[in-house]
Amino acid sequence: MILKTILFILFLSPPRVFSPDGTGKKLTIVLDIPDAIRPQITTLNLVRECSDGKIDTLDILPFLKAYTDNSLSHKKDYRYKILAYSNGNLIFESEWSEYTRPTAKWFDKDKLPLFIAMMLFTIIMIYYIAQARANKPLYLRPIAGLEAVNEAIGRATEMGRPIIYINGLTGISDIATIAALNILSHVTKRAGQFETRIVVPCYDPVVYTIAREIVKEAYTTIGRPDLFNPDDVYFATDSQFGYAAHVAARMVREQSATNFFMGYYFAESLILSETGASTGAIQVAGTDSVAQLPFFVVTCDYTLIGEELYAASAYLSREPLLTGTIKAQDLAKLLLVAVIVLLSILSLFKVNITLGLF
Amino acid sequence: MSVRDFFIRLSKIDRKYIYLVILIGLIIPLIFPPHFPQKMSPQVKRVFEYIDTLPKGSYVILSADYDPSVAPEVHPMYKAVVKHCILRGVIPIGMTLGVQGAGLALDAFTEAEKVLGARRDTDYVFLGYQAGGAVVILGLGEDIKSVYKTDYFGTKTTDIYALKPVKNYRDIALVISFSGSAIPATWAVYAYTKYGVKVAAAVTGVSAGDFYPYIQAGQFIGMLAGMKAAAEYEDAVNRILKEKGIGKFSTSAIRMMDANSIGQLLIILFIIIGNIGYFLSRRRK
Amino acid sequence: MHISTNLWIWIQALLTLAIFTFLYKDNPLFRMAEHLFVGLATGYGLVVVYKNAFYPNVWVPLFQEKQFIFIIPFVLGLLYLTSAFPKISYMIRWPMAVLLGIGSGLSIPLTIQTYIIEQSKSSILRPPYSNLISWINALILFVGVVSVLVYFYFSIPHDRPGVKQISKVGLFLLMLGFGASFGYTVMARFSLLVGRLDFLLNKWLGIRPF
Amino acid sequence: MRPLLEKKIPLALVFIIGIIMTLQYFVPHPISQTIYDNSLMWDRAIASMAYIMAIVSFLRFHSRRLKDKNYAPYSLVAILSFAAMVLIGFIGGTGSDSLFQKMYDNMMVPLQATTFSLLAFYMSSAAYRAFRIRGIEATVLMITAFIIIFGTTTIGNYVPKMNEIVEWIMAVPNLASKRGIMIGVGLGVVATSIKIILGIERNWVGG
Repeated sequence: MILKTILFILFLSPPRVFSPDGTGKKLTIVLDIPDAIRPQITTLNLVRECSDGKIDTLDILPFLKAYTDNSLSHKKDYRYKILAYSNGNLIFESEWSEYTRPTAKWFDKDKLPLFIAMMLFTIIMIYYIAQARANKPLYLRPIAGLEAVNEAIGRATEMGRPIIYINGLTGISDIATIAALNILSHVTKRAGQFETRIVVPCYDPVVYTIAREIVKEAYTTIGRPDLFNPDDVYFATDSQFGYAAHVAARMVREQSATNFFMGYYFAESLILSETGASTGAIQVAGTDSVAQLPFFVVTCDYTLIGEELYAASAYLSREPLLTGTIKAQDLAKLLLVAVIVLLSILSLFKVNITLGLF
Repeated sequence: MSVRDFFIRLSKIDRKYIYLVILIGLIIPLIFPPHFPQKMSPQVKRVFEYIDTLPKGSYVILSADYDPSVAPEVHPMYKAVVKHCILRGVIPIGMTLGVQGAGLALDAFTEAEKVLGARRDTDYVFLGYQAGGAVVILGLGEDIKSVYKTDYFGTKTTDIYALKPVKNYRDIALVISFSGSAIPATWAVYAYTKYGVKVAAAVTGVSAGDFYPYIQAGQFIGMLAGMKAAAEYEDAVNRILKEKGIGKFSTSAIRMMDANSIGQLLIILFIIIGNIGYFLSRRRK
Repeated sequence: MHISTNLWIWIQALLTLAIFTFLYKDNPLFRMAEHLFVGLATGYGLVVVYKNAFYPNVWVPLFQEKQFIFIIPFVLGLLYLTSAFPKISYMIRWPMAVLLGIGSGLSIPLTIQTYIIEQSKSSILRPPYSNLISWINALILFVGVVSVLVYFYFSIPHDRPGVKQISKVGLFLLMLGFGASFGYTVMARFSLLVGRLDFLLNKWLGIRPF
Repeated sequence: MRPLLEKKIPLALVFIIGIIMTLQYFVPHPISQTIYDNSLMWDRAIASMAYIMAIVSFLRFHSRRLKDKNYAPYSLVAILSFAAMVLIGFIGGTGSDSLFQKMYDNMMVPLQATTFSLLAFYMSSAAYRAFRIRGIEATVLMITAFIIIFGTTTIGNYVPKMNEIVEWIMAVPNLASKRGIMIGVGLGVVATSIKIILGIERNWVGG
């Protein structure tokens, strides 16, 4: 028995080790074990020796053909050898590999096309912003939902009842929330001119602090800092349905004349908008949440769909710098359509090219 | 009041009456179940018939990748599929990629022991939870017993009688991933695309919409979607129980789905009534 | 009928009923439940934020591990408190600026990749398709995506010939998609309601189905 | 001095941090990874401290209402339940057998689930009111919803090809519309992010 095991120990060439990416943390070890031996292996160990002398033994799954060692340092070298056991007996041992260092790179070549696309879009944007600075007037097609914003504010003024404004249920890292906060600024300025009250219950603590700042600033800009009431921009709660229950109840109790739902929403969207519809409020929604759009479209008077939410700030302010970027978005859309159509036509003629990202 | 006026008034009815109708419409079938005759939808049928026609002694992996929050929809499916396998002599291998799935899956196997007298490690195997997600899925394609060194109860997998002939996906007839999230897609990509094992999904109604493109692409052999599929599967298993004279039917999903269907049909009725009223009032003008 | 004798089940049942009363109208019972809900949830949120966010990301690195670089986020966080002092309340913009910078910076490459590139890429026609139906489906996806994009075109009048028709197709598809999502969600939402009613009838009142 | 502190420093911070965070995506070097990990920690750290402001706001909102006869008892409930949850959580711990967890399971979960389930009612009334044959778009929306609602009932299975129609609508035209929306949203998100980093969109510092 002992003799048999000893005979089975094979000394083979060292494992191949290479650096799989530029993170400087990983090394991939190729486990070239003869197929004849594979099925007998019950335990497979990889011994790692670091250039600082530290030796570790890694227990890995016996069938692996390659193993990627994580969390290494790009300032040290490593070498490996393979040990394979069958029921506790060593049956295979390789020589040490060469010392290898995980390479740390400053640019990921695989992401180059993405980088070019990003730069292209940025340049287009800067170009159109410069054009806007030169005061070239831009045509913008009317968006019903945005023309309705002023009408909706006017209604609240006429009826002498408040506006409720919701910034969505995501945090500040979600760009939809930022778009919502920009619209809040316009709505507050406009409502402030007519001394119409605007109530902003908040869901996210950070969004609350920013919303408060924005409303305060908006009132200051129109010269009415006295209109700011800290109790009207407040943190309600950060539980999804607790918030929905609170806002729905508030709509019913205040009989708000106008409700705005901007930003990103989840399942609570319909609780908010259907309650609002039941009080007879005029409602304007704007979201990029694909799953919740249908409910707003059905229950609100006007809905900004997806990209329209992001265009809203530019539309409402009519500031040339902001409208300039809309032109950039349009050009990007045109380019995308061109790429989709062109590559489709080419592949109809059996020409399959891959255009970097596509 | 003419019929026309009736419909016009009905189309402007206060929403409270709608809520009342819905409430009554759901409570009554929950107390007095109507037992709508079930007819299997094609996706469910594909999964059911596939298992139904497997030779005795085949292996099926049932991965309980769900948690209690989606249990009302998904758990009845898991229980029904476990029973179906055991009734047909197919050996289910239970496992989970999420910690919370272990307790739920165990519940299904315990029920199968009680109702069908299934024996652990002979008629079924329960491996339990293994951390790693996609890595586990890939590992099973190479060697199940080295990914799971022991089963849920601590028995060495190499000692489990039922697992003797099983090495990896080549010995598995089907994998079903039960989930309320995107995990079935991970199974499709790693287990089906890489190893060619047949995969099916059992998911909640809400998430089902995301999986239709996978079905169109043939990456799942079928899909159990939402309460409706749970009811259909439960009913089909009940029929086998009846054939074999075992009895002990379970009806939790069927009962809930009957109420569900009535609610949905009420909405349809509302839409029709609303449109009749709207149409009539427009004509008057 | 076997009415539950478990106190927690009773509490659950009463809270469930209190919320349902809002469907009839706003009333004291609902107000009570709503304020209880908001209070509990905010308290829960504070405990969770402290244990899962403040403790591991501020307390441990700064006060236990003495990584003094974490003074910066700590001080930035403290600047939120300046909003109580009108004279320096503008300093609240500094932590806001850091969060906005992190949020928008992270989103740019990720959004280009997952929203723009991936979605456009999968809309390109890539024959051969195995049968007529897959051909038609691919064509619908192709035409659909292009027409919806035209619908979102802001800087040309939509009454121009060509543009008008294509954007109409886009709008038509949007509505179709909305109808589909709405309809598909109905089943799932009814499941939730049936679940609640089943809890009341079965677990609380102990009514077994006949 | 004030414009510097009020506007220029915040705008400079957004600009610098925004560009660093964008570029780190393209840099695999460990330094980039460290920046990424740390920024996420900082983000959570700063956001967690905003919670103090949120709690102050919450308590002020409800304590002011204690003087209002209509709201006093309810706002008192809100304050007391808040205090109870906080005390129980910090004193009794948050383990799986704790009172904190029991309160969550037996009070918050049913409140959440019930509020969520109100959606079934709201869907019914919304469908009743809005699904009318009114212009081509509304009609398309209504008919699609109608088919899908019917197709997902038990009875829908008895109509030939119903399930295939539902699947097809979900997988083809529905997917096309979603993709179109997502591409547009993507452009909007990127454009807005760039505008914020470049300081063109500056409502948050007062325009």
